[in-house]
Amino acid sequence: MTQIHVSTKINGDAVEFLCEPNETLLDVLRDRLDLTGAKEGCGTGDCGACSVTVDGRLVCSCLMLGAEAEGREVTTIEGMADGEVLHPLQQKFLEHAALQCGICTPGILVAAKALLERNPDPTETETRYWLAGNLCRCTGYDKVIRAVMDAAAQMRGA
Amino acid sequence: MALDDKHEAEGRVFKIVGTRPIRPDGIDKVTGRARFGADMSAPGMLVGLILRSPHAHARIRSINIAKAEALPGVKAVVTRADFGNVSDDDLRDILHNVMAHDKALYDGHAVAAVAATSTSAARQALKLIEVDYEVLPHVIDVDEAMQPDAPVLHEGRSDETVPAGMSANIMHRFEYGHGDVEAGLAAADEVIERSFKTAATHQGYIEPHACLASMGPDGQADLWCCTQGHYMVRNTCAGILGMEVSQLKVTASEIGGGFGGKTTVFLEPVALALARKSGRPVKMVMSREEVFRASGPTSSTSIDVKIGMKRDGTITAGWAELRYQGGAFPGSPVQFGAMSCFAAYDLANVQAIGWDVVANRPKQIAYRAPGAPMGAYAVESVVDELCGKLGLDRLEVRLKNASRDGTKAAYGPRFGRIGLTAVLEAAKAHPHYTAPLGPNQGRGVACGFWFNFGGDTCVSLNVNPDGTVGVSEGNPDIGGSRAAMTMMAAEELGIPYERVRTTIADTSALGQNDVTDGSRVTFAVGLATIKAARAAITIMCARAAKIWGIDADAVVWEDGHAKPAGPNAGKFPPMSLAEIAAVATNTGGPIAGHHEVNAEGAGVSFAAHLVDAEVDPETGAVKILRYTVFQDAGKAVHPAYVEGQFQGGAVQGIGWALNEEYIYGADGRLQNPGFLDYRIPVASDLPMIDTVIIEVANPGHPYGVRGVGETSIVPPLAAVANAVSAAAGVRLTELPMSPPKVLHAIDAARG
Amino acid sequence: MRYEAPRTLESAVSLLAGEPGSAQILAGGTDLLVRLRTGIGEPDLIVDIKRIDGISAITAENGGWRVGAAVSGAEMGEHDGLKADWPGVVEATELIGSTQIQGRATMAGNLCNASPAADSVPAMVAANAVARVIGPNGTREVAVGDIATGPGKTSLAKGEIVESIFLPARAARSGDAYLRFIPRTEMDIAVVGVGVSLTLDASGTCTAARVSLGAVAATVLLVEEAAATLIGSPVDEAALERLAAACSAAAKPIDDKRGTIEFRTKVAGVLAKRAATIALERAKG
Amino acid sequence: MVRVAIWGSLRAATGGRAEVEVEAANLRELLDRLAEAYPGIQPQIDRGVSVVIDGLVYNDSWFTPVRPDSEVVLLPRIVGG
Repeated sequence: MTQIHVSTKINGDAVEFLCEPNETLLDVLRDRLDLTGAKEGCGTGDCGACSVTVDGRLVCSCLMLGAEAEGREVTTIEGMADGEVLHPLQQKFLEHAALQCGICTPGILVAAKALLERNPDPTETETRYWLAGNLCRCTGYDKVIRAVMDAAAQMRGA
Repeated sequence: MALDDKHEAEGRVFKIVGTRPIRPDGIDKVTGRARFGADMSAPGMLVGLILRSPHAHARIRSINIAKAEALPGVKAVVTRADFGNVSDDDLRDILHNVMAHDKALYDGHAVAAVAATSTSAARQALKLIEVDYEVLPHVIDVDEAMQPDAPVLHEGRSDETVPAGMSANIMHRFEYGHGDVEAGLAAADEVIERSFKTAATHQGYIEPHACLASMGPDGQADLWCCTQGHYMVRNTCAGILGMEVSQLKVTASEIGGGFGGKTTVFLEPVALALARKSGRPVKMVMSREEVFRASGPTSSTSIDVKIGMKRDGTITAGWAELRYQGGAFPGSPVQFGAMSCFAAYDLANVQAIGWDVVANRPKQIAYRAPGAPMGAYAVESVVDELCGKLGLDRLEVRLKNASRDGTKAAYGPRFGRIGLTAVLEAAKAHPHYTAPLGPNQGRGVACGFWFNFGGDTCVSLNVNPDGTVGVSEGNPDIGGSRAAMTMMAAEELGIPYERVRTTIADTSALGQNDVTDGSRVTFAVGLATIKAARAAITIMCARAAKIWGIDADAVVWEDGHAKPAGPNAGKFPPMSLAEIAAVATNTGGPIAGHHEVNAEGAGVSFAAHLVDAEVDPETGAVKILRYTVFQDAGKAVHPAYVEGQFQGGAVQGIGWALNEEYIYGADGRLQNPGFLDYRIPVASDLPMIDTVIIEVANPGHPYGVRGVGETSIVPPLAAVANAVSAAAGVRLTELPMSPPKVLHAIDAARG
Repeated sequence: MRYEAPRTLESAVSLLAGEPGSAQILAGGTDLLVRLRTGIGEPDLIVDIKRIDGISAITAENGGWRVGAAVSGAEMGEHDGLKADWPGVVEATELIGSTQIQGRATMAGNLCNASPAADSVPAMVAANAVARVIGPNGTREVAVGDIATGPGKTSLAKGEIVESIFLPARAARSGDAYLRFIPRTEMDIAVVGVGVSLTLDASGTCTAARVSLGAVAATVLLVEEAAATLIGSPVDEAALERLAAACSAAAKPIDDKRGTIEFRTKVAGVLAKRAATIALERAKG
Repeated sequence: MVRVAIWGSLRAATGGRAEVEVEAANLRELLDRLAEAYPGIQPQIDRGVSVVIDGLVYNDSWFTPVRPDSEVVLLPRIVGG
């Protein structure tokens, strides 16, 4: 297959890559750009482990072609902390023990950040529904939800 | 240890154990830096893919790989012929599971594999492999597989415990118990007998199996993989491939969930075989569909239970017959179901019989307290129904009949120190138990039990020149165990948590370690960590003694310092660990402690779960309103991760109870191999999961630790079933209680 | 496989019409990429329509709303005007998949995927929505109910694109609603779906109604007998019971991994009552 | 003599006896004496056993001491997930 040249911006940096037309954005991130923070849990948009934002919109990178990223701005988990300073969500996930194995954590953090950017004061129910597309098999979600709510409170106070 | 002995940790004031520090691997995992199974790559790496049987049961007449091998980019194709013969029965079953021999035994069974320079070339190559199948009749359901005329998977594998004349699909019969069940039932005022069925479920870890293998022409090999036990992977792969164990170094990646499902091998021997044949590193990653079709789900089961009770709530007898199909090879966990199902009760008359059965499904692998949740579901459902029928309080009845210290367990031994009554008393005193319920709502309670396990364990602890400490252990960290080990090492050494770093060593660095299973890690690795720290302390005290010119036994270790034992030992200022470490070179060389042990003395644990559920009587939909877990942890080293284990187990059990199931078509093919239709709970399905940690010290561990990982999945199937049955007004006897089944039961009960 | 992202409808149509092999339109891609992944028929050409001018717009038209083919569910949910007029349609679209899916999935894609269980389609059918189809032979307006002809099959000819969907102007005292049954609270395919749209007169009597069912037949059903039970009634308990009976009678489901005939038949009626109640409340304002 | 409780399905090998007595000072001797006295137990010992001594579970640690008054129960090997 002829490869496609794509120019995009990832975590604020201009990035160019070549990809096959049937390659997903997730494949490109992981296999071509070595950004392995986004995980493939299902490849069918059912688990959310590959969550990234594209032009600010939360998407599953397994359900988007790499070629579609042309001219877009992509952010991944690798772009979440500001240098050495963790995002409040990252810090609260650590404090609340909101991860056990950690495989779903990057996707949940990216999704939670997208939530708080739209809704700085979500209810527990809103948080649970927003994150319904991010499967976590370890925690039963309890500590995840608490961490997101606590981060939201801290960010509102800041 | 006698029951009235004081535990060594009793009265000890812990400084670090029992607190909630941030896990050492935390920042890697919130920043995307942590490397999981599929996150590794190697120069010149090939992509490995597996061709899988589309048939539930078929004889493989021939496999032609010529066209696939000729495809540009294809560097190796392997079939069963590329593996040698293995004499050990268990290893041979594992080999036959990772690569089919003369028959494909289930939909998804591997029959060949390719390694190619790209995913697309590998995919294309799979299509070019020609397999000539003779399709055979198949059997999926456990009761059908036990019929004498059922299609047979393996001839001649039944062992000496199976009576003659039964189906060759029955591999083993187990029986436990004591007393006279018939006499016990005759003495009862009420006897209820019920039959139950549970569907096969999957552990549902979010990370698919993945590995990266390389092997040189000298036979030395490296393997990177996500597993619950890299020593097991090493030993198993070496056995299957005819390698010396020392030639294979296995490094465990970070692991994205396992719950028992990563306690065996699937891809690893195949990746090594492809690497051997191609001379190139080979990476293999399962798709989610492959995980469902061809890793190890649980048994589906069929269980009969009969229990007799007196009007005062005394259980006079318990009897159960459990039938578990364990997939295509022997070894379902029915024995654990039979052993554990009555464990919560002190019974004079009890019998449990288990049948291990094979069927045309993927070979089951451990799932959190393997075999126990299904047996507990059946028994706790009948106990609940008896309580209802006799108008008795469900927790009072459980307390009245509860196993206590010294009770002769239904599976044989007398219990040592156990925490069941403490767990039940805590549940009874909790406001949840008496909170009001609304219309169409019901409350369920159930008990659960798990044995817990110890096993082979090695820990090395090195005191660094700057006074920091490195701990090396050999068990993959599936839920925060590095934090727990770090805490226990720091506690023993008397230094801050931040000065200890725990690493999961590769297989070349330590001796044999059993798999991360059986809730053994905090218990067994913790025990070895404490003993390794104590060994290092002995050396550090001896070094201080040398410096002071006094006897080593005149030095004690307190708060991270060596001190003279008393006024008679001499007057010397205490030396800190860092001070002793700084001069280690001058006092005899580097300081380390290590401990290698087959850890014995694991303590059993009990839990009770309380759950409120609401049923929509018009649709059969179930909503979990409130959930509280009570469990004996022995000692909670890091309470936040103990709570996490309680919560995670409860929610997996909720999924099992309500919506998770393997659905097969008439053709024997799995119909729902994805997270869309294999429905694990999502965040919006659930309330917060409240937890109460009970601590009844395990005499077998220096701090009293019992395992906590598994017991939490035992009660929820029954607890949710009891709540839903109460809310729906009709007893539900089949899992999952999916809405069509609940609605059907409600409508049938209402005529 | 080739990937093209044309800037105009004309070039999209000519790419699709001119492809000698198989071609697929990519809008949100949430169904198409799953099919690519599972290896079920990778097409020779994918035409990404998201870069076509105006195709991602929601525009007011004749008192109603025209929703471009590339408008995502999330964008519909953020459009106050659309939500005020057609809350049921917007909610139905927002029920498709997770938040992540909402960032990509489109109503037009949901329609053209032609699943009988598509969430937005019963709501669109109840709304009497019209798809604008542009192809090599020009433009045609097609009732949304006529797009799907069976599971995975559409009446679209080679080279045709659903360019937008028009939701008509709302009469006073109108309301719509869509409800589906799923085993979990999210992330499932509808086991049964019901769309209801109705209009009341000043006295509260129903003067017009459309009722549709999803996942109970090979295509989404418009159930006129069910609508008839509401028209002329105050949408009271008796009318709702008749509605439920009509919907259950109209349902012709199958047994499959997601539900049984018995279950779908009964729940079609139950959900119809509940959806009509919501639509009624909305019509009353 | 140490009394050993035998789980149900192994009783076929002990002539139906739920409890047998053997002379043993540690776990290895206990298993050896059992297999000598009741050869039908050998296949299960080969498959793996756990031995509960006074309420604690032991796996294959040969030299675990067994006292004459110990309560010993033989079980299939316990593992987990």
